[in-house]
Amino acid sequence: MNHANWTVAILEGVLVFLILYKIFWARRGKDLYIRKIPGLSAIDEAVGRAAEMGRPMLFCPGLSGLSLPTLQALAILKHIASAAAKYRTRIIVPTADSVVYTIAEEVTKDAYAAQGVPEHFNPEDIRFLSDDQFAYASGVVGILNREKVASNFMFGNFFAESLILAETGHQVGAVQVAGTPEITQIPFFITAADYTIIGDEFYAASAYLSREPTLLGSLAGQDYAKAVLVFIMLAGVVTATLLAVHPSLGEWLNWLKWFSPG
Amino acid sequence: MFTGWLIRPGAPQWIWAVGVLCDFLIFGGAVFLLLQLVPVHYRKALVAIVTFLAGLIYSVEFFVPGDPKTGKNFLTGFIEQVADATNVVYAFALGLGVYSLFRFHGKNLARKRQGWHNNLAFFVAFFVMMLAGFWQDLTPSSAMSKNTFNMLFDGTVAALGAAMFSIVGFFIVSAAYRAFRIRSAEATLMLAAAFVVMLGQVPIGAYITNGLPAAGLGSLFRLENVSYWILNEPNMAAWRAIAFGIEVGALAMALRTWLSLERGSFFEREL
Amino acid sequence: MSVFEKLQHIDRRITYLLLAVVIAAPLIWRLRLPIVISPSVRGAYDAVESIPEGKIAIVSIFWASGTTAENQPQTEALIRHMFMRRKKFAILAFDPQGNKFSYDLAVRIAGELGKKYGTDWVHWGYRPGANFIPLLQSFPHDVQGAIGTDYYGTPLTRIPMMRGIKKIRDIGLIAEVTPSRTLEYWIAFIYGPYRTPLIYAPTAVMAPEGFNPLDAGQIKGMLIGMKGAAEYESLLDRQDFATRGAGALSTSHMLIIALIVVGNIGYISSRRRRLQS
Amino acid sequence: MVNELFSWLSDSHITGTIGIWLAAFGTLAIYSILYKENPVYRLAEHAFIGAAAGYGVYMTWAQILKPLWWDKITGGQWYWVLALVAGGMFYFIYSQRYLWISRIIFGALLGLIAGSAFKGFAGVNIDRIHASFKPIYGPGMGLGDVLNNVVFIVVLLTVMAYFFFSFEHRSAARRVPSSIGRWVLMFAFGAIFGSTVMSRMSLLIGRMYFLLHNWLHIAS
Repeated sequence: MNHANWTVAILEGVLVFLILYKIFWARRGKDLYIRKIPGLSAIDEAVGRAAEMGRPMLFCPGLSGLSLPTLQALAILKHIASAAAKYRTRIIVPTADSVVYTIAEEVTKDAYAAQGVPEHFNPEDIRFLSDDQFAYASGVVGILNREKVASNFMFGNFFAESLILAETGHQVGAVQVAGTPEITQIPFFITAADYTIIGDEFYAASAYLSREPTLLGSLAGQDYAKAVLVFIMLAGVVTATLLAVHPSLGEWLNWLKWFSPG
Repeated sequence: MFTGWLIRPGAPQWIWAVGVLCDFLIFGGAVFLLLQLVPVHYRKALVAIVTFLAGLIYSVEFFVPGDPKTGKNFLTGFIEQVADATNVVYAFALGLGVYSLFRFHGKNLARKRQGWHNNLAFFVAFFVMMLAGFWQDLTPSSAMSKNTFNMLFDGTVAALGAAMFSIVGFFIVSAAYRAFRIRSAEATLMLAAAFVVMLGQVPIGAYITNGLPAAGLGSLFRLENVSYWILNEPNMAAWRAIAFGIEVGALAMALRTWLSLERGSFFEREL
Repeated sequence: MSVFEKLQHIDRRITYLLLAVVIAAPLIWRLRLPIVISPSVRGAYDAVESIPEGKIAIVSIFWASGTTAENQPQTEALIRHMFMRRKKFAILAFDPQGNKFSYDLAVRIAGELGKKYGTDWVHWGYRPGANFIPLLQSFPHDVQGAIGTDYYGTPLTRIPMMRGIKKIRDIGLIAEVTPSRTLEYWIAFIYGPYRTPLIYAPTAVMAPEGFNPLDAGQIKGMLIGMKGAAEYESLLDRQDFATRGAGALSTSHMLIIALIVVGNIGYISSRRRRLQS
Repeated sequence: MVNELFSWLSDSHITGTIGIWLAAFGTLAIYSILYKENPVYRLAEHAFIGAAAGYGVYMTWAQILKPLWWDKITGGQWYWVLALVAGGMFYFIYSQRYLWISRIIFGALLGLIAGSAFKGFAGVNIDRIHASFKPIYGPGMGLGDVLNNVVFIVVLLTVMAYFFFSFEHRSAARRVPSSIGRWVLMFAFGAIFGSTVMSRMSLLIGRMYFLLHNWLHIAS
């Protein structure tokens, strides 16, 4: 699809409207409910554990360059780096992309400054390792082992290296929390990490952690957007069934073809 | 300036290099000075405007209908240029990554910290591989440079990458052994699906149920068919449902980024 | 620690060692492990058998060093079969590494079977992936014009076996060996308009892409990863790398399953004991 | 003299053999991590990262900067110099005072990513929505088709129900679908795990074959 047709324009228009409407609604100070996401609640526990043990934490923002999942990973990093600064715990951030590396450094430096301990920030802990997938994995494996990492966070786009990182983290005894929008990698995180954030819980994470009205509102808007998709598909199933039984209704119920490709 | 008027195509590469450098200093200096004119409290707004305008390029191109014949609209040609430019600008950031690597390994090496020979190995590998790359690029007809490059690439980057990748095979075994226990209903379901699909994919699995007929009702229970059904029906539906949620989440994220509603998520410090 | 507890906590290094052994054993020694031919591999075999006289096959290569373990034996089995049945074929690579690998492979097998370049087979060389779709649209009308030259840069017009191969109707079969999502284009641009038989040789992860087209008859057969190559080898009555590799696939999967079973026996038994006490 | 010293580099047989030995030792060094972290692994890791970075610099030049930038400037399109100016903005992150300049280029990149999301969303989802319009009954549909379509819709709806965050799952009508959704999810993840094993094992087998065959010549 090179350009939007009417179906796309209207559908995306509705979704965008719902999300923005809920954002501005929440910004006016409305109270919003968000269900418990166990994996995300475990983050604070993992930070506390590292602080108690006096050992560093590791945060992998995924393998991609600058992209939407990476941005979300960096938003989560901000929260974890603040906690690290609060407890004076070291946080190591190995990155696989130069631009992501610079933003990660910014985010972490900011978090330390915001907690009033800029002097605890060590720029050497935010590293660019490699943009080669497995060179990156080999480097993270080395760091996990040598630095005796107590807590390991993996958020962002992960591919075949997911199990290498998570299994090594398990072997060195780190508490691990992971989340990725890459569906194929979720099972590997489930088997090897202690807590795994599934599917779009990943995009709910920053709202859940920060309780920022904008993000909570957006999350509520996303729920409405998904409800719209569910409604369209249910209506589609009913229509398709009616058409299968009574093909003569085709003249009246021809809206299914609005969604047909091409 | 230099590259536009003074230097003609066909001039030696080093003259071009000097020209590009001079132009960079001239234009870069001009942009830098212009930016100094922006009052401090407008900086945030400027960044937000740049973000919004950049976002308009792709979205307007998508929503404006294309010419029925060519399928292109007034922006389609431009976004191809934008894509190239983004790649180029992004590539310049590699210097920051290399700087990070040099800073880390250089410090360890200079202070002779424990294990400094590893940091030395980093530098040796870096320069040898890079130079071999440029050497074979500059001498396309030389068997010597090509062999050297292939030897180094196959012997290091390719081989170590393949070795690291294949470690996943080992880790699958230890992860499966440890995690697939019938502790709860959820874990048991996961185990059951993995078990059937794994068996259905290897020759020995097909052998187990080879006694069942190849067609008809009985064939449905052949392991390879059960495994195929799991992957194609319930798994595909679950996959699609997860993906819808992720896609909506990404759309919302894009929206917040585009309209600079997300600012506070990355950067705290005031500009 | 009781026996059952020990079964739950086998040291990971022991499991790694076991894995290395069960993989190496079938590679070093001939183990006769059963291989069942799946209908999709049989379909591919039959499609090669029935390439009409006077038409050639195209073997399209998309793979590179990363997936040699799966795609190379598939390629080898297919071209060996074509050589054995005197079916002429052309290799076309869309990956620079695959270009060299497929060429070396074909030269080796041609040497074994005494086949001659230019009369029994030809390698059309490498075309960048970006040219893939434009090429699919242009070569059906004019094979020699669209392809131009072969691996050595010789014009196709000067290659004996290419005489008379002008349009898509002179192509009797297309085999796509790939680790990527490329099949849909062959179906859209070649099978759809011209009904040229296709066979698909993907890596195991990509195999689900092929089930729907197989069901719909858009592809004649499919070789799934190393396992598919092994089944093909056994149809050719050979035991090359894939047969050994498939043996190793079976043994490694059996090891995983055995470990899961052992772990669960330990888990259930020790839980029962705890409940009793 | 120097030429003679390095003349062996023109023999692809020799360089090929050295490449195989390098690769074999590298592979063993990487595998040594399976036992435990050790100096040999550490050396291989550092060399790997170094070589990958060196290769990355060369590839960035050869595949991006040269064709998309340098060749354009030397071909007369002088305005491509501005790309270097834009790229230079990244480097202000190291300055306290001018840090904000780097935010401009970050902002531009974020905007481009955000703007392309609309196209991405439509490209992926419209077809999938259409493909989900499956009839659950009709003449000509076998029992198998009906069952498959019912399974499809139940799975799709329950899994989506699990991912609603802002509705309280207090009533049974809300809770039951979402917990079924969670079970279905786990089942699906098991299937994904199982289906990935074969390709990962194939890779490992390929690597073992390399060691046994190409290097040690044990496996024929």
